[in-house]
Amino acid sequence: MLWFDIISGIVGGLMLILAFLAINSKKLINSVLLLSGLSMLAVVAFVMLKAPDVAITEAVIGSGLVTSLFVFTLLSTRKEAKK
Amino acid sequence: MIQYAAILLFVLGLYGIFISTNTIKMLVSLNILEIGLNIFIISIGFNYQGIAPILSSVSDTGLIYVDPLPQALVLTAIVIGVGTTALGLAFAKSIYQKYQSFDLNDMEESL
Amino acid sequence: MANIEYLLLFLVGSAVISYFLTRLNSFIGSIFTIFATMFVFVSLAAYGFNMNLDTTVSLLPWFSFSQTYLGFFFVIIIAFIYLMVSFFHPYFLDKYPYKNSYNLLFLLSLAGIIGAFYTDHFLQLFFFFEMIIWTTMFLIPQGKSREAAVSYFGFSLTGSVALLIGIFVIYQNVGRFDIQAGLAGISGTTSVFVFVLFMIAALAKLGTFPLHIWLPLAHGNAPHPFSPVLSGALVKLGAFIGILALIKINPIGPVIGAIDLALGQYIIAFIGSLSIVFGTLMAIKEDDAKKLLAYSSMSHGGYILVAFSALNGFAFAGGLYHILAHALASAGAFMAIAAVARATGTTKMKELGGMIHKMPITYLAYLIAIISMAGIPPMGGFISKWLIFQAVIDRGMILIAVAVFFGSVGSFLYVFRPLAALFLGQEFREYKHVKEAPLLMLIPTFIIMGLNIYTGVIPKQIIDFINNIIGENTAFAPVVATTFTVTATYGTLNAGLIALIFGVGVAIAFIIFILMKKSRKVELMDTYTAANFVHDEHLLHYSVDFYAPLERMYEKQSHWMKKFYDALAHKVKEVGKLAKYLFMSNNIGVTLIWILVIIVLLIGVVAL
Amino acid sequence: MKKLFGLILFMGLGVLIILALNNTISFPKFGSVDLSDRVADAYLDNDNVSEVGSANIVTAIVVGYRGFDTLGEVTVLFISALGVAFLFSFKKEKRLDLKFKPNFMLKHGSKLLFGIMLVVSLYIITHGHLTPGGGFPGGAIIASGVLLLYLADDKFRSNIKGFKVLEGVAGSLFVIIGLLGLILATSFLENFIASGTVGQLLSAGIIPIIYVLIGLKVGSEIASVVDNFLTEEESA
Amino acid sequence: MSAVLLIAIPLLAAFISILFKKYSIYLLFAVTIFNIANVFLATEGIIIIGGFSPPLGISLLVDTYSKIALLLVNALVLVIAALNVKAYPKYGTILLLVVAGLNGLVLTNDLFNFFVFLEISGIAAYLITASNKKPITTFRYLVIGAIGSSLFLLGLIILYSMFGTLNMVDMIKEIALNNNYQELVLPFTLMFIGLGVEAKLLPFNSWVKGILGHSNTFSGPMIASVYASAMGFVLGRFITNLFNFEGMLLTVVLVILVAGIVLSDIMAFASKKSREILLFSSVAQASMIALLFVNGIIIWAVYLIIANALSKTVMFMIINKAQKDVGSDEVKSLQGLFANNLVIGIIFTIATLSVMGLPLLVGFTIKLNFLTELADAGQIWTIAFILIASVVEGIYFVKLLLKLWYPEGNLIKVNYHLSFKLVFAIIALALLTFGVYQAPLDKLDNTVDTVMEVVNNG
Repeated sequence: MLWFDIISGIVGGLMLILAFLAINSKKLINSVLLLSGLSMLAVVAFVMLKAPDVAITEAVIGSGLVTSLFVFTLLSTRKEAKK
Repeated sequence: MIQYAAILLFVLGLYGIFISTNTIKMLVSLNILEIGLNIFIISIGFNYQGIAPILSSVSDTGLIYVDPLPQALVLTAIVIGVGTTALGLAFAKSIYQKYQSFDLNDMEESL
Repeated sequence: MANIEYLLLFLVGSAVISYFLTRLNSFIGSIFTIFATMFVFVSLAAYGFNMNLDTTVSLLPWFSFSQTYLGFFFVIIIAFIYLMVSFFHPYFLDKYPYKNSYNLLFLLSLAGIIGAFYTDHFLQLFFFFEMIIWTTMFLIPQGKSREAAVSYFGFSLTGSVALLIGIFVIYQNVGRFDIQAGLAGISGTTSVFVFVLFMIAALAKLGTFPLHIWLPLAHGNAPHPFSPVLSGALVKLGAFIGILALIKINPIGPVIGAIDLALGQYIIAFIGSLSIVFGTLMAIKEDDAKKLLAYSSMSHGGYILVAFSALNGFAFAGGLYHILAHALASAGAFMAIAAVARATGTTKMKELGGMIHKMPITYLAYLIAIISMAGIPPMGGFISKWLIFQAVIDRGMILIAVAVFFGSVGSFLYVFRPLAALFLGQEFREYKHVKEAPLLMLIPTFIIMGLNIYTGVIPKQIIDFINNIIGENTAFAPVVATTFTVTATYGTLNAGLIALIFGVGVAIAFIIFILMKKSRKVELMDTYTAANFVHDEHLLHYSVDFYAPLERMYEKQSHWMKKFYDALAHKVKEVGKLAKYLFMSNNIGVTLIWILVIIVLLIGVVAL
Repeated sequence: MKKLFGLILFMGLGVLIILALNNTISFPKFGSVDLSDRVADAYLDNDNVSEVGSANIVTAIVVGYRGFDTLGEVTVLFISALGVAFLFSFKKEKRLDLKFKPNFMLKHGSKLLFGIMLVVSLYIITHGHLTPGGGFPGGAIIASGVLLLYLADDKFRSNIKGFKVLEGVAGSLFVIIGLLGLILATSFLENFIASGTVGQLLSAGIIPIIYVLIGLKVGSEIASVVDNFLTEEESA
Repeated sequence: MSAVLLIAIPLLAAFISILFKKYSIYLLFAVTIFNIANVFLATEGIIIIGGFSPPLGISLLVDTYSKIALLLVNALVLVIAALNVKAYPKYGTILLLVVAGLNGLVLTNDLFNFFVFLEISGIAAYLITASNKKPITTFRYLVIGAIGSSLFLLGLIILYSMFGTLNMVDMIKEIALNNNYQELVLPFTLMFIGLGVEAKLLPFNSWVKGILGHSNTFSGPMIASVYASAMGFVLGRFITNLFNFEGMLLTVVLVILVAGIVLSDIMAFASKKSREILLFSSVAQASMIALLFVNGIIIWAVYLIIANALSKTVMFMIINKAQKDVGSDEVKSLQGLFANNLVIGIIFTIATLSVMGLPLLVGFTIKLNFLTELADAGQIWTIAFILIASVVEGIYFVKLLLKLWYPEGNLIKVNYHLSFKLVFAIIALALLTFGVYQAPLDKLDNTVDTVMEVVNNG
């Protein structure tokens, strides 16, 4: 129980830091990547919370697909931004 | 601990939406908010002694499981979140095509 | 068909028919309107005087009616004005943008009026009030100005909303909407509250002092045949509510010892007298004849308020008499001006003159109307004002008496200005081809002329009917009257005798005028001053800048009330803009802050 | 300034919510949840488990007890895919140019990988009622495979029409199975196939069937979303 | 017939319709007509889904209240879609999903299922408002809507962890057993805000201005009447059965709602654009509806929803069509709109007067009746505020009407299709008829005196 609390505290703290950085980062792409990292940490949290189904889904959908959608959006506008 | 972190993630998401004027940032914040919410939902079903709600055989008795219902709800919520995010990104992209920017402050006639 | 319900249905039905007839031909539609109005008036007159109207309800289950002398007094006056005015419709409607709906709305508003005075249920009273408001609200903008309609609607709505709040306060305390029981059932603070609300309604409808802005706007800009209705008939709704508040509710407040009158009534009397003074002062400087008469309506509204707040049999009778007299007088005056306006297209005094040569009958009608309005014998206005004076002096209300006398003197100053400007003086060239009003329009002119004189000469029947109202609603002693006389505290007024003397005087003057007629018609430009030729005919017109010194005196002060309401509207708009900024921001953050505030408020205060 | 102010404000809100939750007696403390007074207790009941026939209780809930939610969820994804397609419907469209040259290995390796992913996803989907996973992750893996193909080849364009058909058919079949439940049994989405033995592949009645449909639908929907994000208006 | 078909059939049709895109709109007509028929045939009570008894599985709840809501929503969607079939033909599939989503919202008896349907209808609404061609406003709507539904989800999860059930009827019973309102303030606040966002209650509704302020003949009536009425019904169900506001929460909610009415009317008063006037008026109406539910005046709230939906459909369609043809929605540039369109003008006037609550129209009956009931409940200050707001409302509507009737300068030309006139005339006639003839309303009165009959029965 103690170990659980310690680890979950670390994970939770890391998540908060990542979230704060994602919100405050200057570059959009960094923000998106930090979100992806946050999502990965969430997967860890889900596993710790004994939710394997959710963890798998979050891993595939949350951190994989959502991130790629964000990236594609940024990519598709990148060259126009250069103009 | 993780439950508090979840709630704080939720309000951090709100904070992110509050301070950002950028559509992508808003959607990132929205995702943070949803992750926080999802963890919170799972956390209300958690038990220190519990195991994941998958039976190895019917005869298993006396085991404590974590609440499976919140997990099912989160499964749904994640997919719904993806739907919203995808649509939001699509709108962000069409805003970009119209105004050449993601920043809502750049758009004079944004009303 | 002496059932109120049938009368209402008849009016609604004929309103619809008149719409289609007017669509076909405005003349036919208007003639139909005359007959419909006449039918209603005759049915009311035939059965109503003896309280013989059938009040049972079979087709409109939501409604219930009862008849009172008080209600009938108002209904018959207003229906009469409607009838008289309807004679004007055939000659005016073609000018209006939505002439088809004119007759429709006219008849519907009459239905509203009949309902309002016959109902015995507060909510129905409100129903009919609102119905009158919105039907007439659509009639007014057919005239000159849309702003006028908005202003009229705004003040009327304020009044009826105040009325409705009052109604609900009564309902909360008494538990029913019955008018008689409701008014009788409240007491103490509640009654003060209701009194205030009802008085707001009354002041707004009557167009008296603090809520008078709409009056000149609406009267001045309404379609010409509608101004008489507005001034002669519709403002009297306010008087009705005023009676309910002042006489029936009559809240017990601190009593002013010297005059033995409750504070509430005294305040209303004071407001009434302010209204008299203001109306008079504003009317004096007004150039538009219709607006001038509107201000005079305002000051007459003040008389009515003073009369009912004096809480005295003579004053009460005087007030009711004044309602009748003023309805006739102002209808007559407005109708005369409408006839002139129809012929010339304007109501501005400086653009008119010499109409007496073209429209002598109209001139006479106007003359008689303003004599009554100014309270000069032998017209109805004299008797009513005489009664009111008696009561005011009897009560010892010095301040108010001063105002009342001031108003009386003041009305001499203003009512003859249109007379002089419109009818007397030199003719304008552009009105050479003007003719007297057509016969159909002269009929009501004659009738009203006759009634104006009748009310001033033979008060007996009217006073008798008023005594019925006194007996029905108050504990005051009835007013003693014989065929030609009325008796009050300080003596007896012999209206017949005065009329006789007056008539003889006029006759002598007329004979002298006929015998010694030596006047010569002079062209407008056929004159010169200080050896200079006159180049601008308008400047010489003697109604222009008539009270220039007076005008200069209160030029600056005159519009402060209007400014106040404009500022109010502006403030409301600013609040709206602020609210838009605070709630409807384009920034999502603002919404988030609101969500946060509410959660914090609730959790912080309640949950923790 | 606004940032600091906002941070304090919203963190305050978070702390307040936490405090309020701690103050709420009925709200169970973290980690010591008692399932006995929750609906979830019944889901873990042996009789119910054998009636539904799914060893993975989460799957039993997602597809069985709360199958209607899942239908709604699929609909959400469907409508957002529809919306994305709607917003990106240009007159002339072309692939988004990713500006890198894929080499031979990548081109063909990715196809191989796609095959493996397809197999994995099929496994995950069909074993949804036994092991963690199921339709959503499985479908998402299919979509990821498609995504891989997109990334590996600049010229690659999938057949959107095919996805549309798959999407429509899978969705319709889902509803039709539900309606069959209404007709053959008593209520919408009710199981009308024998549940079988818990723990076996061919068990749990309609749950695997529905999960396959969900997998296909989710996969095709996400794939079409990806495709839409990777197209842009052709500048003439 | 089972009420579940009201949701399942539109969904099935939606899935099929993407295979036959061209016919989707006709599919929509068929489905809504089928639904309307189905509403009359559907059995009342708890409808089980998946064969699991209520606390376990999801169930639907059918009663008179939800039937009225279903009828209104489906009929309005049918009418609005039919009138827009030429201008906006591509929305068949989305409208099918709207129908499914809103029917689900009204019918469901499960809190999380409600959330799912909230998302379906929400996303459908974002797509509908995409037809405004103002992606920024839609984006804002999306973000605020997502926040709102997240708050709702947070609230319902807290409720679940407290009471261990998601079934609404079950939840209500559990809450009654618990009998500690203090604890419920947090979840109820969150859920109320979540619903308030969608139901456009005042401080949570900043999206409305952008969305309805740029709406067209399709999105305007869809959001302002279809969504507004569905959310009104749903809010009513939540407020009267689940929330049962008490104490401080009640006070705050009342203040929010009354402030919503007054401020929205004042905002409308300050607006110069016709669409803004209409949208602020519908915000005020939404607050009014919620206020009535909070005070337990169910029947008149239901009538108010219906009357508001009908009149707002007409008003938004007329104004938005004019805006489209003229190119501006400033009241100034629409002056004299009705000079050439008498019929449309009369219909618009009737609808406006009904909203203002003037006699002979159904709005008056509703207003007077609910005011009476408020007086019965001792809410004299609420009455005063409502009425003061109604003065402001009256003035801005009259200003608008007069401007639209009386031309200034050039006459503007707007052509309304005959079908518009026909449908609107029927609606206006209904407003007029029920204003005068109230017997059918009284009859309904007896059947909808409780929002959730099942709860009260056992």
